Amino acid sequence: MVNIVPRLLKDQLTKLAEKDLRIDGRGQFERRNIDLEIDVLSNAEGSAKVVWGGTIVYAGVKFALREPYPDRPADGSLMTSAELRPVANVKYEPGPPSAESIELGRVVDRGIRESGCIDMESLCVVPGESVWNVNLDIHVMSDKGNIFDACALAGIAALKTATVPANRFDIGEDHKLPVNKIPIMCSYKRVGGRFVYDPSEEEELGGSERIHITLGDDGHVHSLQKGLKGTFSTAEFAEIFTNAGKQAEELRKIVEEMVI
Amino acid sequence: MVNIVPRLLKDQLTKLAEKDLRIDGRGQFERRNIDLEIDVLSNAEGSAKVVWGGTIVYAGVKFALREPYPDRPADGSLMTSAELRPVANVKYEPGPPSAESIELGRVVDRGIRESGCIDMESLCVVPGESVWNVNLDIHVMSDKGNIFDACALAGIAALKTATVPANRFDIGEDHKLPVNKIPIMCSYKRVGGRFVYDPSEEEELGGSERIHITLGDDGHVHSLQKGLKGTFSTAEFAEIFTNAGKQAEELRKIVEEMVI
Amino acid sequence: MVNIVPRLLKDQLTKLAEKDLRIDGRGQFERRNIDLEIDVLSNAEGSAKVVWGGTIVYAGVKFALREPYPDRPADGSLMTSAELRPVANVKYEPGPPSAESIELGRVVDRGIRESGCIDMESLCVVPGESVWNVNLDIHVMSDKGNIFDACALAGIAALKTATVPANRFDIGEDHKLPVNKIPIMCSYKRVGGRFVYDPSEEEELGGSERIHITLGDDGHVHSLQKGLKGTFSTAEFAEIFTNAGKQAEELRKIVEEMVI
Amino acid sequence: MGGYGDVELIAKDGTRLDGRSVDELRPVSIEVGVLPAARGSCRMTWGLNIAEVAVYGPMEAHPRKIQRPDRAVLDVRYNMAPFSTSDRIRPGFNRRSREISKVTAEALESIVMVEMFPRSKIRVEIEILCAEAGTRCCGITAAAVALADAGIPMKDLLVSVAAGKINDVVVLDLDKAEDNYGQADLPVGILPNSKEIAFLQMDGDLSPAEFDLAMEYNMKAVDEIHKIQIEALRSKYTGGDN
Amino acid sequence: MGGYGDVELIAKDGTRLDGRSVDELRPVSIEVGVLPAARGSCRMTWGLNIAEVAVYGPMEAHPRKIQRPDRAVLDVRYNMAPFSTSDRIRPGFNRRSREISKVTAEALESIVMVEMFPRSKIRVEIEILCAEAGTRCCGITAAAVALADAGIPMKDLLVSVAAGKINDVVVLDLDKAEDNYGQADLPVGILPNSKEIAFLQMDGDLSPAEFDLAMEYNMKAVDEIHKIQIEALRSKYTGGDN
Amino acid sequence: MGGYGDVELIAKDGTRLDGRSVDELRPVSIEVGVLPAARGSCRMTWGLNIAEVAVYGPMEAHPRKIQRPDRAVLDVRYNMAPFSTSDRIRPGFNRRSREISKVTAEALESIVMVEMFPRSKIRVEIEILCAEAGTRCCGITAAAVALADAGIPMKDLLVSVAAGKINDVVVLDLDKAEDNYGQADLPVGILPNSKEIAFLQMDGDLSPAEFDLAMEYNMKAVDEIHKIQIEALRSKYTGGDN
Repeated sequence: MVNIVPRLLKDQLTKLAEKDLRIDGRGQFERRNIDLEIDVLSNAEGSAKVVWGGTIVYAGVKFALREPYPDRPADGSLMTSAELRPVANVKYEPGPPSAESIELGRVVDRGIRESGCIDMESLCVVPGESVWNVNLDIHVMSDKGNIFDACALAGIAALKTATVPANRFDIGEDHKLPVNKIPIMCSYKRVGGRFVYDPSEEEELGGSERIHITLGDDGHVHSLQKGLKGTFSTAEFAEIFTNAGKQAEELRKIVEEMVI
Repeated sequence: MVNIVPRLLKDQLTKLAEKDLRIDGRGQFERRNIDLEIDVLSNAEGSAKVVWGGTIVYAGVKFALREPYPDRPADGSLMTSAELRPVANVKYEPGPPSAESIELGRVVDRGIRESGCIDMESLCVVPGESVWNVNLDIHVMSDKGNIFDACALAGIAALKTATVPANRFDIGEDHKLPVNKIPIMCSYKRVGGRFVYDPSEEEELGGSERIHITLGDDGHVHSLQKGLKGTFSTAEFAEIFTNAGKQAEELRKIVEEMVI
Repeated sequence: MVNIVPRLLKDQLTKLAEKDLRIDGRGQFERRNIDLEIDVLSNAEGSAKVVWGGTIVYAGVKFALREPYPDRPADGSLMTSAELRPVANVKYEPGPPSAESIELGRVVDRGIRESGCIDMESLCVVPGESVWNVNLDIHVMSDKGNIFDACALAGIAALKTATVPANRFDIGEDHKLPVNKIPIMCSYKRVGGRFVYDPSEEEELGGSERIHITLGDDGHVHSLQKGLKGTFSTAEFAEIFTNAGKQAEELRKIVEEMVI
Repeated sequence: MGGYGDVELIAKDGTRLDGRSVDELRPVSIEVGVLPAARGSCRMTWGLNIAEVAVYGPMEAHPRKIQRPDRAVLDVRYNMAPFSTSDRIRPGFNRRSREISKVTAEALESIVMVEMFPRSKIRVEIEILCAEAGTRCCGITAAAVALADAGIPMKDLLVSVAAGKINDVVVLDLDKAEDNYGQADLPVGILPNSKEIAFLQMDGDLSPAEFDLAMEYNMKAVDEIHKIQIEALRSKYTGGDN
Repeated sequence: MGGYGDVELIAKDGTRLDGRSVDELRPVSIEVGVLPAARGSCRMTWGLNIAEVAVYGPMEAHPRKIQRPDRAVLDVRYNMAPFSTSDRIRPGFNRRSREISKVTAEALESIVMVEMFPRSKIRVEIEILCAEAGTRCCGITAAAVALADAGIPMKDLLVSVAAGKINDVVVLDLDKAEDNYGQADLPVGILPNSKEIAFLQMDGDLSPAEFDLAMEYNMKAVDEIHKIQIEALRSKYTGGDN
Repeated sequence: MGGYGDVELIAKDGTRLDGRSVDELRPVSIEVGVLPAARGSCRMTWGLNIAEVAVYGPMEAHPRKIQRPDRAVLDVRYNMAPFSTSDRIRPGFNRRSREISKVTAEALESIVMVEMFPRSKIRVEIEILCAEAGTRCCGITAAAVALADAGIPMKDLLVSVAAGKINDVVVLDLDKAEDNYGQADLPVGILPNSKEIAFLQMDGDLSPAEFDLAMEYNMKAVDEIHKIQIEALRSKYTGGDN
């Protein structure tokens, strides 16, 4: 499909930016409202639903036993997947995953994995014989902007609520999946010249490059990704890096309050 | 490919229907001639060729040993496949199977499977260790209408003639595959307002919705499928359901006579 | 892509052929310059780089252990692959392998395999338990004509230099892969009416059918392939078959000198 | 159908394991307009099943070879989320979901006024978030509501429901356990006003008399579910007053 | 080629396991016009091999990027039915069938007057229903007859046949056992009138003298098979009189 | 990042296993114009890494749906040869190579004057022939040179390099062993003149202070590599004189 770049939208966003305004009235680093629900899917062993502005994401956790890899006989594994599917927006087409979809899945996965929030050795059942594989599937139902952050949030919330179904597999009592950390992703988009936090659908259409930052509980960075055409300066990065620290703290509280 | 609906053909079929006529001179529930041959493929362990009007279908049976599924340690399996392939008609394109092709395969498979004509426990070799998988492959060579019924007929005939090749696998004597029932599929198509049995290629092109009924030896129904755009009333269904009982009896005789 | 046949090029090649000339000044059976380097890839267990005129090909050998096939418990295996990939020429598109690419891979594979240059029993580690699989991957980096011969040459040279990495797999000392023969492929193309050896990119574009001959050390033929539209006479074949014997001898010397 | 074992699914007095009578539906609820990115949408819960449907279009049909000069095409996808079942299922389409998508599209084409949008495409995305037997009926019923929510002209709604057979007794609306050990399943799609049949499948074993009874149960249930569809649409478009 | 073991395939007097002499073909039969849906068709049995070929077109070439402004393209598919071999083979194309389809198409393009149908496509569907060594030759030979049956103008027919080597002896037309334990296989496609070569493959091991003898056997067989092709076409178009 | 084990990768005096200091690059060399079939090309060795890049175009963008009316699209493929790693890797694209191709294309689009070639496509083929950690940086750096060699107008070159963390120490340019047991990796792509960032990824664990130090090392290395890029281009276009 020929993607007619919406010049008028771009011009409008630029004019607004000159007055430090955004198209939906938010401030530069102001976030849309978030509604987080947990335990929403009865066939999943952990689940969460995030309504982030008009963006809606489900995450579900399923467990399965498998043989460990020979070089790591006591380690379980975590597989995180997130995809851009046709249900989420008119712009997504059916077919094999696009490069955009693959990037989403890998960036969300890295943010969670690299934070070390799950101790892979805690997933060992019998060393060298049997370990848990944790499947975290993130399902975007409605994309009105910033699905990266919504996916990451739904993902960690679903993990935090997950119960290891040991009983169903005849290997002991069900127990909570130990999740030690709450990594939070914060995404910024250049719109009308400067970066804004939590871009809306219009801002994604009329903006340029994008930066995703995943921060751990201690303020350490676990994952970075720059996407789309465009460049930025180290000073610009420093500003949003600082902002991300604040945003992450707020979002971490939302998760903590919800999942106790 | 843009499918120019053949309006003229549709009009003609409607006019004929008003006089209770069909384009090839048949009555509403009259079938084309069927020629059934068996044991036609020397590398298959059971085979049949059906020439049904201008529609030609081969079916071949192959056996293989496999491990049983853990939850059904004494059950073998039957895999039926039928595909719309480019050899059969100018309208079929190469490439991954179309939705039409998948529907054909699944409807033919369900009719045979759900009739219970093969006792899956009779395919057990060593419980928990080794069972037979029966592959029934149905190959359409020429599609001049109503391939569903032709495939189903060739399929059950090939099964009825099949020999389990135990000797070749060093596990005993060859023996007949036990097939207890003869499920028969009867297909109806709305053409010019009313349903006709055994639609021809022209009637498929100029008609609308389609109903497939698979009946067992005792007149019980084992599988139903409505295909294509269109609706029908319960009264219409009752009429063709009754007719299918008669057609199935005749076709079952053809199979019984051929395979003793 | 619509392939506008370059009629002017074809006419020019025909005029040149009438005077027994070729577009780059070579004689009918004259070859371009060849530069063969070995041990060029530090992660491969055997490697070669062939610069054949403007055509550049890398070949790399990797070993892996596998279970033998039940019917040949003492035989290892050789998998040769060569593909037409987008890096090699503007005319190659990304995507699943084209028929041309599959033909290249299979013809190069057959020439090496059918020569019997590798004794499959020499790849046995423990009969019935463990054998070596040899992966010979041929990577075309620049196609300026006659990649078939360049691939075959790089392939056999890489095999001749390969070391079986037994030490890395904890099953003994590293040792040379025994390679008993040097099969050589010679390709001919009908250009301007007659066949020429070692066609250039322009001759491939403006010519017609192609013949590939793989000869063993003793002058026996191990593989033949005619490609593309066109026919030839037995007399024409006899002439190039004789010429191939001479070319193969020269090329075999290049390999022998390089790999001792 | 499975048909395995001698599992007792229904008591002598006709009460089923979950307390329902033979012709009783599981609890059903419908909510309209739940997905902001879609033109029309619907969320339906049916027992433990959860389906959400998004409708996009009418839009230009791409690639051009799928265009029809005299009507819109319905591009329907039925998809089960990986976490929707007890054992995780691999994402992506399989033969089962492709067949269900096809028959669903054909059923919906029978009610949508497709002639009003030549050369165009209407996308219907059915997502099964939680599955407990009867997902195809749940998806079709929700899709009809989502199409209405998108303002697509239709000649009627469509209600899909299934009856089946367990322990040799015909019952309405099989749940998971009943489906696993059942003897037959007869899902239909009915236009609630004309009672025409736009969707029909069946597998298992039914005598003609059992078939008639199963259809009778289905027809009665159609009216119940149709009321819930209407209520959900009215609730959105009249601000919840009725 | 396999080349394994010391299997004795040929007696001292030159008689082969099935009683044939070194330059003798297996039984061959050809029937024309066997598939009603096709424009032209052919059924060929060759030993235990069974091939059926359907020809469709000439028709507009789709997608447009495969069109050639000066000629028709031949869209050839060689396909083995799942039940055609001793061990069932997975349906669908594989690398072997794609290569055979390519060289078959190129051989047929050498005889069809493709210049008469610019921008068009001719589809040739070769189905191997039963396989017993030599299926590619059987398919090519049958395809040439099916093209003639479809009324496609051709400058000549095409006959494909293979000679090979077993127990160090050159023989014509290897059967299954001979192919399994053979030392070489040389399939060719020959224009029966001009004796030009339109198709050539070979693998195994042949000395130049063995190659010449194999080609001699092949050329003789071409004439035999060509007669059967002509007879089959005449039989259809003259009502069986000859 | 792996982060496993207590492997000592760096001595008390800051010397690494291969003798480098914390902010020292592996040996780097660049050669321009190495692939005759390409419009522009480059070969880069970086430690044991070998990357070769071919550039084709600008050419008409096919299929038309990828065309952009106001600029060229960059069609970038990052591909690892099967023999490039210790364990052979299956040929073909995987999720990792598709992601690297995407971010590489977006980085290069930030420096190529794509507005000069509306509706066209520029193909950049990055082949990793030998891999020893840092292949994406090697590919991006070589691709920028190959684009320049192809005469594609650019507003600057692009240099990609990574710093990381091993044994809790920030170091420049991880080699294979350091990568296997490292704690963080921060690859960047920098415009050498403006010092703008066109490419950025990171995984592992870095405190804000460690991040700043890693960026400092990266920035210094950019200048070193940029000199080698310029030298290689000058060497081709001035006959090796400088």
